[in-house]
Amino acid sequence: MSESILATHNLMKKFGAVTATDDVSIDVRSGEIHAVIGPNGAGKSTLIKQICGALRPDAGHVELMGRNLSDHSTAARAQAGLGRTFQISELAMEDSVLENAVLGAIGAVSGPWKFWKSALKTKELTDRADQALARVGLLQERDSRVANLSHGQRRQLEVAVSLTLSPKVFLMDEPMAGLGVEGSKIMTGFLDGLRDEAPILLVEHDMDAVFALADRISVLVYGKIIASGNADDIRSSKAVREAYLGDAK
Amino acid sequence: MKKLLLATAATLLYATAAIAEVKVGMITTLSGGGAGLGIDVRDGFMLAIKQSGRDDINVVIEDDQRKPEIAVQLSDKMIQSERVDIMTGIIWSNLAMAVVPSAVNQDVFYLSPNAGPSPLAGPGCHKNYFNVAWQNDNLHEAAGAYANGVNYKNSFIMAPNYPAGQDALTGYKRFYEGKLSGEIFTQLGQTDYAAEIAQIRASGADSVYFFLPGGMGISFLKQYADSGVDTPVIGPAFSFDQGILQAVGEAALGVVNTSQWNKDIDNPTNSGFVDTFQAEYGRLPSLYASQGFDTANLLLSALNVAEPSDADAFRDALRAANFDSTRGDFSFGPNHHPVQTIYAREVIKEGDVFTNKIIGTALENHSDAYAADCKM
Amino acid sequence: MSTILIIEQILNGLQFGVMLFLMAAGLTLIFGVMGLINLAHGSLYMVGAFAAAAVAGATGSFLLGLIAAFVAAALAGAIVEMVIIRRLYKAAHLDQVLATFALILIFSEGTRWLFGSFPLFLNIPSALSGPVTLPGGIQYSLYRLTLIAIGLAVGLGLWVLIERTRIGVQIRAGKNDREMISALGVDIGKLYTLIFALGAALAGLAGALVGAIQSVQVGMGEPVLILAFVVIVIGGIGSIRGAFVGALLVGLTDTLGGVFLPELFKLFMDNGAAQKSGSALASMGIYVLMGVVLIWRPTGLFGARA
Amino acid sequence: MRVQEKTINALVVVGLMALPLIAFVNDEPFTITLATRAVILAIAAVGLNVILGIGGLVSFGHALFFGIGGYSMGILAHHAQTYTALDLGFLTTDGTKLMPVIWLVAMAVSAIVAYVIGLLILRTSGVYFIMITLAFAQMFYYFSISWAKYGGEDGLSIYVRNDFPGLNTLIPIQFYAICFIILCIVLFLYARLQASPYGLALNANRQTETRVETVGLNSMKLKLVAFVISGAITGLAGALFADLNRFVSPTMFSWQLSGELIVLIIIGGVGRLMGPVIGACVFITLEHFLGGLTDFWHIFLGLILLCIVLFARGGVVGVLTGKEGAHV
Repeated sequence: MSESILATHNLMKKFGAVTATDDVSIDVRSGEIHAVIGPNGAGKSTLIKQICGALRPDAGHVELMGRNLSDHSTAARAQAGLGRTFQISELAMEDSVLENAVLGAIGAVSGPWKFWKSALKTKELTDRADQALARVGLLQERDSRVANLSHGQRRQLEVAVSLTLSPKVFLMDEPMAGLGVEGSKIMTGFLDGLRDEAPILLVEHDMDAVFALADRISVLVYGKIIASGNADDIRSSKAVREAYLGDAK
Repeated sequence: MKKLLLATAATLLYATAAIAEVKVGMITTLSGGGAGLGIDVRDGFMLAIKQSGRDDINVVIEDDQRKPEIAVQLSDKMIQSERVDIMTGIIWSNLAMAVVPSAVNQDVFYLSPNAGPSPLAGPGCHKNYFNVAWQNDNLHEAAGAYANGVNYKNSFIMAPNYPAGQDALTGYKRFYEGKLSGEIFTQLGQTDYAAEIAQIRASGADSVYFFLPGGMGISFLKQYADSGVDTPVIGPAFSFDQGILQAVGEAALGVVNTSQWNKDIDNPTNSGFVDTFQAEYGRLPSLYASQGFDTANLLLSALNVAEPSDADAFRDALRAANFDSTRGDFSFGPNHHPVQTIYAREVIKEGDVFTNKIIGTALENHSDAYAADCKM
Repeated sequence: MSTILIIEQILNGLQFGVMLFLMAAGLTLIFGVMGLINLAHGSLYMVGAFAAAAVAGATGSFLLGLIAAFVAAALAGAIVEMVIIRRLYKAAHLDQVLATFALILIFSEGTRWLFGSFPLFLNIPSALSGPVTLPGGIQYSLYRLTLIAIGLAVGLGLWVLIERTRIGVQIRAGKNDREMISALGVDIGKLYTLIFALGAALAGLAGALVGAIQSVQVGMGEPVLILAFVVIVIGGIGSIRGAFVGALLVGLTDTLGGVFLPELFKLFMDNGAAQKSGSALASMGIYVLMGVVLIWRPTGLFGARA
Repeated sequence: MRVQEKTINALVVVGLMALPLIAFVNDEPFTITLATRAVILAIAAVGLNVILGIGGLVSFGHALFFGIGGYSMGILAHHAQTYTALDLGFLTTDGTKLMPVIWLVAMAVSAIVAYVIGLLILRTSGVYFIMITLAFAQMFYYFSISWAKYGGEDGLSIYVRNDFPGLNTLIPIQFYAICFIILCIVLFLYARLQASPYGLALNANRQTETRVETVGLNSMKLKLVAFVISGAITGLAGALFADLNRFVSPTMFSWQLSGELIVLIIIGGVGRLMGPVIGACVFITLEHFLGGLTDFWHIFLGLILLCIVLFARGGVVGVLTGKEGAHV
């Protein structure tokens, strides 16, 4: 068995009477794609927020390569090697594609405390940014403003920015959302190749993509992991069918 | 190049000398909250210039917006670009402190028509600085003296917490001989005095002295009248002036205030001034208008004797104060501040108009407390 | 210091507070519903005071003056909203700040052009002038008591308006979702004009009520504006309840701070110095209060959590 | 007509060099004084533009730093001209009339104050940030009014302008040259900063803090550093302004001044290198010429500002280049 890169241990989060995350323990091992699926309102967003540090769990903790991240801010978790993409693009819309990618490179390589040399003339940064853009196929849009990009291109840029970070593990929140059939196919192919570079925790609605990509799938319902296993296990799981279809008696 | 410039400068100099025009720079407050005072000073001043019939006096008027840094820049403009000989017009002490020291050090004469901060009367006095109104403490000192005269033994005194306010209370205490039942510094620009009035009510004072210029005084008097506290109030003329009094209304009736001028001072200059001012501008003149008028007349009297370019002679002519003041007797002390009589006035109603009448003399031939510190 | 004096000062703080509330209520509504920072709100306060002084002066009736203040400020508000403000709802806060800053200049100098540079006369109606004796032997101004009552009544009225009426439903909906409310068939433009005019009218009313015991002059709105902003920020922007609590807190802090801080300083200073330092600190008091509240709760006491 | 931003920038610099020289040759020293005022306000606004234009935080209290700079100058020069010692509690020193020293002190004090205040207030955002910056400036304003030791509301007059080695600072053109060179340096630093990795990160932080955090950068620290840099530059401008007037008073802390600094930036163009400079020139020109027309000139100033907001989004630079400025 390969080593566990990212792991949550008994995460708990309550909002008033609602338990959004109920004792969730999952892990992502090197070389794999671990998908988390679940109906709307299952607590996927809450889980992601706790992993990346935007929300503090009531109990439990997150580990990255065996290191407890509880005291780490979002920024510190990113520094430690957590590469996140967003369901709804979080990009500097007024800036160019290159600038967004360079921002990632700054986070990964130089840090922000460089006040003198132009960022876009620092080869170390632009090379890294260009590489990432080339990998997602955005190099020709390098100088466009993000505001002028198509939806799909913004999704690509999201991934590219996380690539510049060379993270230890990717945390991807619905990267296929709104991509259309063709776009999803390309993205699926891309993620397929990415797992060898760093494992991926994939939260995704697109079942075709999930079943095509995931080495393991966990099903989150009402904040609880009700099933975990490979694609076949999940397809045949009674609990999952109950939760999803509600009629499987 | 340099020679050419010098030559041009010389021609210019020659040109101005040939016309022999006197340039007066007036920096005063003409817009915003305190504009009423500046407008009165300007109108009084210009009335005197007009009456003199002299067309060789060029008065350049600029609005300082009551902002010290604007005043400083206008002063630079007056001195550098307009090349004025004499400056005047500033209403507020803090603006005067910003402008006057540097102006008089650049060999310009400054005649103050209103502000008289203590540093300019004491150690910071200057041979080119003449105050035609009063030293800031004067009216307050007179109020203290008046309080003794009517046997007040237990005064409650208050003023805003800024230099002129602190000076005011010091001035009152300098002459007042009784006890103090309370001493309060309010906030500058404060509009509600309920808390202070409650303290006055609780203090058992036999008199209240306050210095609250502008809107602050209006607010205080209205609220005081409404509070039912009937301890008699004394104030300096600033809160009972013609411009302000109509806004205070009944609340001011009967209040005693101290002033170096009133429209009923009986001399021909004054009655002439009051009449012509009313005819010219359609309103009763205020204290500030009288000060502007006196300032211009002082200037005119000196111009009749000497040119400002002959600084020493011109200065002597100013110091002589050989003009007919609306206040009657007027002369300068050693620090170029007025020696004058300060009256006690009472607010009365004449027809529909609230105004003042003189009820007595508070201080006779009074100068100021800082003259000894002045080394000129 | 006697109990009577303390009670009297608390009443003073209350009175100051409820008048601030009249200003702050409109400001917070306008911000909460339309998302607009209106620096010119103080100008509407001034418009109200001047209208009241002009009409009361001409007719001799204070009540007519109050009505005039309410109507004039509402009209001025509605006109400004329709001509200028409605172009700013979608603009950045920065543009709103600049535009309404420009409006202050226009209003102030326009008023001076119309009414001259000297303060106007506006006095308490004789029926309300003078003190009354409260239980416990406290002498207190009847007019100030009336102000407290009017302020509380307006607060109650606003609560009823927002919680119990159709317009209130629209206002609450508009606060959360501009598109949804226009989808419901409500004319959002009219609703906004109405809210703006209502806020303006309250400010005008406050100007007239306060003008009777203060000085009616150009520029009177600016210090109050700053205070009203302090109030709504302390209370949480958009919250009427927050504005109410904030207004009382500011009113009490300002009044009581001015009275008690110098007394406190007298314990370890001589009289004059205590007065000077005490009142210096008191003048910073409400800003310190605001700083502390915001550091503790960055969106105010009743503001929406980020 | 569309103009390149670079062309505008060059024209502005050339204009700022040429105008005072023309005024000097024609012997119009007041024009030079006006230009100096514009240049100093521009420096202050460039400082504000760091936090506002790049960082997206609307500080409605930047007069705070302007005033601190002014009072640093005032207090140091006051002690120097009265030959009294300046007692700081932990250190007793003489005042100074040397401009470079005064500038360093002004910047250092402003930076320290910005750091402390920034730590407290940068958790707030939007309107709350606008108002809390105002609150801190107001605290200093009221404090300075009642601070009798340094003149209270009267402020402090410095009789002779401070010294700069080798120059006679009382000659307007020489003092202008000092200010102009400082403006150029500050603009150069601003341009470097904006293009640097830090500037890029701060600019992104204005648009999305979440993104910046996600690439491992600490948004709070980015803002804090921007606030400190911004405060220091505005503080430097305050010291120069006090020297221009040879006078410092509490109005340097006033909220109107904070408002004016914002107005300058909007007139010129938010986040533009030359935005504050153009804004300052336009504003001073308006103030000067409108003031001569009528006592009620504020009405016209207000109308012009309104037109800029309603019809000239992006300010002067925005209109000329056809590009909107940064969104704040």
